[in-house]
Amino acid sequence: MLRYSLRRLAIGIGMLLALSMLIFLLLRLTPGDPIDAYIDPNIPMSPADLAELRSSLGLDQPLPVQYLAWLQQALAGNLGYSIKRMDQPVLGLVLSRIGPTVLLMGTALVISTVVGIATGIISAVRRNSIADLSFSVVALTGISSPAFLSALIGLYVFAVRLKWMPSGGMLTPGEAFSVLDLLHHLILPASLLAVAQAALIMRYMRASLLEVLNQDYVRTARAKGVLEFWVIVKHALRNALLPVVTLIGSTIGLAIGGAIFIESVFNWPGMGLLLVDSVETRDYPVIMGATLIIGACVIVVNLLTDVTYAVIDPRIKVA
Amino acid sequence: MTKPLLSVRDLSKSYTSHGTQLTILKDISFEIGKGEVVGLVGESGSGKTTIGRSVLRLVEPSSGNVRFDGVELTGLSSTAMRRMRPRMQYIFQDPFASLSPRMTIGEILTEGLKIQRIGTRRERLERARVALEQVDLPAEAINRYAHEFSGGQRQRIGIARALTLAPELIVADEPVSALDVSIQAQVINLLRDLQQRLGLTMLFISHDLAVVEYICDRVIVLYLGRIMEIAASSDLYARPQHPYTRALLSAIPSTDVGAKRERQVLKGEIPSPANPPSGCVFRTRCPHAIEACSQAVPELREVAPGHLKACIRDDIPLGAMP
Amino acid sequence: MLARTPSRSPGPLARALDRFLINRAAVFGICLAVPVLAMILTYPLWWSFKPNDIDLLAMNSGPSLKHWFGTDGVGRDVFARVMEGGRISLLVAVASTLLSAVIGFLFGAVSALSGRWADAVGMRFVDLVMTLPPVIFLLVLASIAGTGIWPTVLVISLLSWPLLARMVRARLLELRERDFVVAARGMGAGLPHLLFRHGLPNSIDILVVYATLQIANAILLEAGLSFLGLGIAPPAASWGNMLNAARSTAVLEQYPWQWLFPGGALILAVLAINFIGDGLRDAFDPRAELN
Amino acid sequence: ATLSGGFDVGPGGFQGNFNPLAATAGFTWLSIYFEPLVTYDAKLQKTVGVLASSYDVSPDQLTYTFKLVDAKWHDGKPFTAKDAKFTMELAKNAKTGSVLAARLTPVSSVEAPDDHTLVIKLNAPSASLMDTLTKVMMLPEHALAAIPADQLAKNAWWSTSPIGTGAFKFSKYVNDQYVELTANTDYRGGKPALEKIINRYFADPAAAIAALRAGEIQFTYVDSNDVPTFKDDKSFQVIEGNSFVVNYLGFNHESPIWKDLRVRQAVMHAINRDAIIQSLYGGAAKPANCAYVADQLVPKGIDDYAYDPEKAKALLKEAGWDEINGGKPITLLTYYTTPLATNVLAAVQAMLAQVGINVVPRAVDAPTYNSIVLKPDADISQFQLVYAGLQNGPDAGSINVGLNEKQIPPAGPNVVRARMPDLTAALDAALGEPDAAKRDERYQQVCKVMNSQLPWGTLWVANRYGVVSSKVKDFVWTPAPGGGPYQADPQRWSIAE
Amino acid sequence: MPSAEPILAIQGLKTIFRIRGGDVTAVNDVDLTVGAGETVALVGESGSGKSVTSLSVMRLLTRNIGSIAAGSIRLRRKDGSGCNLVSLTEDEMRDIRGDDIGMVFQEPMSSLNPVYTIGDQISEPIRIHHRASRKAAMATAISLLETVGIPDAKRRARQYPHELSGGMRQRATIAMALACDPTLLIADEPTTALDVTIQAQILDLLMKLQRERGMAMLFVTHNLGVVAQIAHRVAVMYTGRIVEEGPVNEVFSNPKHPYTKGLLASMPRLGDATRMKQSGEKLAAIPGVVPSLMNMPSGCTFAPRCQFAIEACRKAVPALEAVGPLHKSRCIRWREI
Ligand SMILES: Nc1ncnc2c1ncn2[C@@H]1O[C@H](COP(=O)(O)OP(=O)(O)OP(=O)(O)O)[C@@H](O)[C@H]1O
Ligand SMILES: Nc1ncnc2c1ncn2[C@@H]1O[C@H](COP(=O)(O)OP(=O)(O)OP(=O)(O)O)[C@@H](O)[C@H]1O
Ligand SMILES: [Mg+2]
Ligand SMILES: [Mg+2]
Repeated sequence: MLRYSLRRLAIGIGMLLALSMLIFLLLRLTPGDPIDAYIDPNIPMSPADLAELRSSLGLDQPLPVQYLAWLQQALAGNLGYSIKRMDQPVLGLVLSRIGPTVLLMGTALVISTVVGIATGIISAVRRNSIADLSFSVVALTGISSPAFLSALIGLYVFAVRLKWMPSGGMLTPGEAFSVLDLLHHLILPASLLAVAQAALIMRYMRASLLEVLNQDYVRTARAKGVLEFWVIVKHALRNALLPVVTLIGSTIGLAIGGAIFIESVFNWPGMGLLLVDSVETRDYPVIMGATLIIGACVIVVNLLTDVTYAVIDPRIKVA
Repeated sequence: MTKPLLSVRDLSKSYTSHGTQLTILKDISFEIGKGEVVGLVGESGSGKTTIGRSVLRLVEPSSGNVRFDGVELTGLSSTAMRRMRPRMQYIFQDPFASLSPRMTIGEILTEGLKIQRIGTRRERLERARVALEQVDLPAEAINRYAHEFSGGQRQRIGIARALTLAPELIVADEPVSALDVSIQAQVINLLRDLQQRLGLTMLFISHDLAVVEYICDRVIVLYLGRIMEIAASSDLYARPQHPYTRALLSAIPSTDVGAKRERQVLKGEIPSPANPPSGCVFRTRCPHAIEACSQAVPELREVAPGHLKACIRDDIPLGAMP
Repeated sequence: MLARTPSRSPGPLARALDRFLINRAAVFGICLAVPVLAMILTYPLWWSFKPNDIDLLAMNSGPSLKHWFGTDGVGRDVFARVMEGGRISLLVAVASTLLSAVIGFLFGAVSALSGRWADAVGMRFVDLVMTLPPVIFLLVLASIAGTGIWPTVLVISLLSWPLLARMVRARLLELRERDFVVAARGMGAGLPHLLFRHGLPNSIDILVVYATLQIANAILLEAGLSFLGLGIAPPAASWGNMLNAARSTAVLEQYPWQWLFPGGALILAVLAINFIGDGLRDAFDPRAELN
Repeated sequence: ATLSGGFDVGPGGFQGNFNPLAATAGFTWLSIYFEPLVTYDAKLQKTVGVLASSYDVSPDQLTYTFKLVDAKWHDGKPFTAKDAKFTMELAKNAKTGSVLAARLTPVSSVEAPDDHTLVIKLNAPSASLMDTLTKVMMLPEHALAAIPADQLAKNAWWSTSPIGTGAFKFSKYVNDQYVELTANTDYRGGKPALEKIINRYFADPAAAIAALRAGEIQFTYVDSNDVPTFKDDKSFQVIEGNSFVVNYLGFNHESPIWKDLRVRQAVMHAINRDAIIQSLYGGAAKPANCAYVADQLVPKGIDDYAYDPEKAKALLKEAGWDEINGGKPITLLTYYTTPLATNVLAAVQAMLAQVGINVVPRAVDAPTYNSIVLKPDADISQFQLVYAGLQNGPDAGSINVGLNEKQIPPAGPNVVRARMPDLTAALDAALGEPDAAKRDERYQQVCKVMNSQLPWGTLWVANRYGVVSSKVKDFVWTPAPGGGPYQADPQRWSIAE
Repeated sequence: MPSAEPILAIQGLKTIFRIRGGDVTAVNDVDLTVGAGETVALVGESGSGKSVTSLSVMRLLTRNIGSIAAGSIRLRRKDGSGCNLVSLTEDEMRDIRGDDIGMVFQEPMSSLNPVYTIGDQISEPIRIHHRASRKAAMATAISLLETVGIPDAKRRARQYPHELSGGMRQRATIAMALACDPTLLIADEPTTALDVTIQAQILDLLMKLQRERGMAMLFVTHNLGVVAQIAHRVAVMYTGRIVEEGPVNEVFSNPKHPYTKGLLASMPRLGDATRMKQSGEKLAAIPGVVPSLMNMPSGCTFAPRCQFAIEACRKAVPALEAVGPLHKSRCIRWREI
């Protein structure tokens, strides 16, 4: 177990290194640099000032030097400062976004997991019933709708028209923090986000459970006189959960990167918005730092998924 | 025995899985003469398939060498090996898995010729037809898919495929184990027929000693990747020397209801290749094991002309064998 | 059994088709997709407005007999734009799916069928691409590639292939040990033979299912990219950039036909394709072969 | 009472930017708690004092003497001329990340003879100094002096504990969500009517509009095509104002296709600006026939380039357009990605197509745009035409950087590479004119040259809109470029309960 | 030997599967009795309906697809009462499964749930039917493991199926089937997946347990050798019907159906081969293949492969006639065989 973890750790570190190199390269291939993003043609800066700015950001160095300089700092735990928001250290900026992102995504994931697994089970057990059919149609429609459209419509209906929910943001500005307020802001974007995820989980759950229900050991359980309910919940479900765990694992991995559309429509201060913003302003340090941190989270989540696998299925040895 | 067509020397194979070394085969040596049929028997996991595939270099042996018709196969370059391949073919156990579900029988039968760039399309189809005839299948089968055939018919197709390249050596890996009794007999008869007609050399793998006896001239008994006994089949069935062979023979249930034999049921199970017993690997289940068995690995020695066994004890009475 | 039909019998594809056709949802998907596709492809022949003809006098007018779907903010005919947008969205989707299918298949197949080293390196690379946060990858790629049909195709393909590569590799790793492939190796087959005679036909189900579902996905991705101002740049029409208009509250509220129709067309198309994809998945299910 | 708004939504905003030295926008917000020496009045027509009560200019235009008011920093310390000198020196120093440094190069020295007097000396007269000074927000020396210049921009002070002299004090910044200011009860202009002002951040203008309509905020910028939603709504008041940005089609003068003046004229005649303004802008723009639309800057009798496609075709024919370019696609590069701009470009494309000019709009993000157009050896094929905007006021000289031959990249942002000696001469003359009274005339000359030589195909100057809840009283908002600053008197803002 | 009143009495059982393209009859008109302390073997080739018969008894046919169309299955329960399994409700049936009837399946790997320990799985029926506590059930499970000859039962009970060898797993499934002391044990090819040496062990174990507990045992297999070794009576199935039935030694020594005879002849016998090789004799194979359920020949379904077949064979399905005191055959020409 220890050796395994160490090996995974080593691979993970290698992966992060390669990741940072890749993103560094990709960034240099994008047209425009932070200075180009910074310039306002109405407030012209002299070529000398621009050069000064460039060199203060190290952008005048050859690429390998720039990368190594970044790497050296990063290894020391310093991811530098944002270029757009000069007074903000990247680490703090990215970390401050992870909280809201995890909150939003986590809530959505909890909703979608519960709903998806429950409906998936019903669909599989009552195969071809009206319930199964309607779940499937709803799920497919959920999967087929572009996220930003449902977000816009959801926002318009529930916030602007019905005024049930706030139109965006995470907390009511100017008021003292309260969990209720947070939930109030959270519930609409999280639910909208959960729709498509739940649909996917439901379909995986259904397919996987159907497969497991055909297995010999399910028949064995029935032959022992186990109640049908327990046959499904105890014997079939745990086995059927594996592909769903993979799916959920990869969803978590993706989730840390934020949900651009929901975040931008609901003005949620999450990672997705930060990333869009930093790409738009070519905020290299933020992009590099965010990639690194998100990448690390993904690697950790993958590891956890594998561990969960081993917990669910004793055949899989984490060693 | 004439000059051997196939000779295997000190073949060993091991895998590493999860950091532990699995010794699957250890120092396997045997020879097969031209036109000879040699049986390879042993329990599941004893390494029969691994030997069969190593011989054709479908599995790379860890050490040892395989000579085919005087050519050293191990270490042959992949192009040179490709040229050798038509001369030796494989027949598989599972008649379902061994035929591609996405190819017609015609495509399956001409695949080898195509790979080897033999003949035109026409000629290849002609050879496929001939092969079908050899295995008693109608020629119109050529346009059908494998799923339309019963297990026995599929096994015939598998045999026909091996024959299209006109091989000199055939490794048949449990070709009848997956078949029902009534069909099994058909296929055994067919194989024996073909072998005699075409003068094939064959390594016949099976776990069923009763089946092996019908086909083979000589039999190799394998246990946990080691050879326990080799003998001509007439000799082996009449006078099995190794306690393992005897146990195997006695475990085969017979339909003779009246003549209840005294059976010798082996206790325990085949050990894991991850930690084989010291000395003689069979000693943990052997009813005749003595202290000395755990000391040294018994070597394969000739106890009668052409009859070899790997057991240090010669004093075990023949007992109640059939 | 053999005497039943003398002619060539149905192959695995034909049998899959059989199973597909008895799947009601899938047939429904086809019934949905075919007319839509036919309309999209033929609309210039029977519709008098062109997608880019502006008419500043008739802007933002609602659906009428003249403009079935109304007009947009510069008086362009929404119906013509939905049709044209369909062409472009579908073109992007199909082209990117094909490209990613080719890359994904070759990458996965070569990984699985060549040596262990190639496999290890290849898969690490796939892992790397998959660890890259997709949002960043998408944004950065899109700003490198720019807007327009082919850059969008490229971006979507580059984002999508690793998943297929993994699926193909998993399938072929298993296939490699299957007896009929061992048989082919035993007859001297080299990599190209294994790749195209065994690898391809035996991944066809994965590929077909991937392709259909990926087309649906790509349509959505294109829409998302266009929503972010990447993807297909106006004034060229695509479902995604037409939907982008719904950002404006005025359009969302007062001119709903400007986003309802492209939105509806998009959802309908994706739904139909998903239905078909599902049907194909069931049709290709190996377990179905047993019955 | 609390006023919440989207102060950083739209073109004048810059979310998360708290450093006025490095700010190119966001002054609407910054000037609620920081104050400059002088600012524009709410009509953006003249400068008025804020922290300076009055100022004198020496006859040679080289010495400016400011009298400073009695003011206190939010921490209670008095604001003195030392602070002003300190600030001016920071602003002049490019190491601090100051974007004003280049514009302050004429300043040779800054002195503080006493606590209430600031003397700025110049090397050469500068017509734009006062405009620049409106953007120099005074900073407290006692809080910032200890920080090395090159570390200043990275200091957390800006977003945690900045102090200014304005009507409101910075109280809280919740990362990427909102900034909260509380009333500065000691404000010299009187106790503010509001208790708090909250600036909420919106990633998407549509989200701000949703919040406005949901009643969560009371003010935001809106795009002109969203105005109709609010026009007839009693609970909202639409504020309209001049954007001071002229939109133009910039001909890349290094591209041979625009060499012939007749071609450029044809472009002007081919575009039905009135129709676009009426339909797409809902009438909220003024057609521009040079960089200016303000009456005092536009001379009589210049060509109004009326919509006349036939004339355009004739001009093209005369110029031999078929040989010059014909139907080959011409890239029209822009950084505008709003729905409105998209529609405008669609219309422009269609109109130019009618006379046989085939332009293909390409919208990219600002950094990409800049990296293409500002490259010294730019690739002509990537931008034969640009659709852009440049500030034409309140300081009429702002336009200089886009047209003066001396500003051709890399020296400056004359991205169209206009090399027109007449124009450059006219601009130089206007900028160097010490007499404010004569300056307008000089700019009329600039306008005339632009109108006849067409370095750009000038299109229009659009209005900008803010929407404020009808409950809010005495609210002043002016859609100034970069958000101002201008006289807004935030201490007077109030909300009816 | 067999007591008067049978534990299990199947009469006229007909099981059909609804598959695409219509119904197929997988089991047709099957009569079978198993007495207390008796072992009855059901033999036949793959697809002949052996498993379907045993699943019909358990009422575990795939729902919506398979169903019992006719016939009765009478079971004498532990308390001596009798019932017809065909007409029981699902709840009543569940009481019987695992309690009165234990079942062992063919694939020892796939019929154990991979995610629960052996001990958990064996104690489950005890907890369900005897309402025992977890601890008590586990203790019983451990002693059952000892009974089926698993050494170190305490440790093994805590292991997962994949940690056990094939033979050990099959012992565990036997322990599971025996957990509630059933009156009837149905063993569906319990040794087919095992090596001969392990098969011998399992057969010995089953015979011993059956003798000790006096259970009735329905033993499904396709291996005639195994039948000879373990069963008192044998029923031979072909295409869903029983074609011959009787005491093992009688059927094997004097088969009265050409199919049984063919099967016996096609078995390779130890020791025969050398003689046959020398004489060039071949194994007596049954020609042709088993017909598919979808298109069954009319009349006697074995007729197309039968060397004794005459016109009459193809007309009607022959009845199961008594050919001896306890011996029946479904062949109109049994006298000539
Ligand atoms: N690729 C592999 N990696 C690790 N172990 C392997 C591999 N292939 C085979 N083995 C192991 O080698 C041993 C021998 O396998 P082999 O298939 O040769 O046995 P066999 O005698 O043919 O058995 P069977 O009768 O079941 O076919 C088994 O224990 C098997 O688990
Ligand atoms: N769930 C099912 N759906 C459709 N047909 C089925 C189903 N289960 C069994 N059958 C059919 O019923 C027939 C009898 O099957 P059964 O499993 O009883 O055979 P068997 O004698 O047990 O064979 P084996 O030796 O292979 O286990 C077969 O033709 C099979 O195809
Ligand atoms: Mg094998
Ligand atoms: Mg069965």
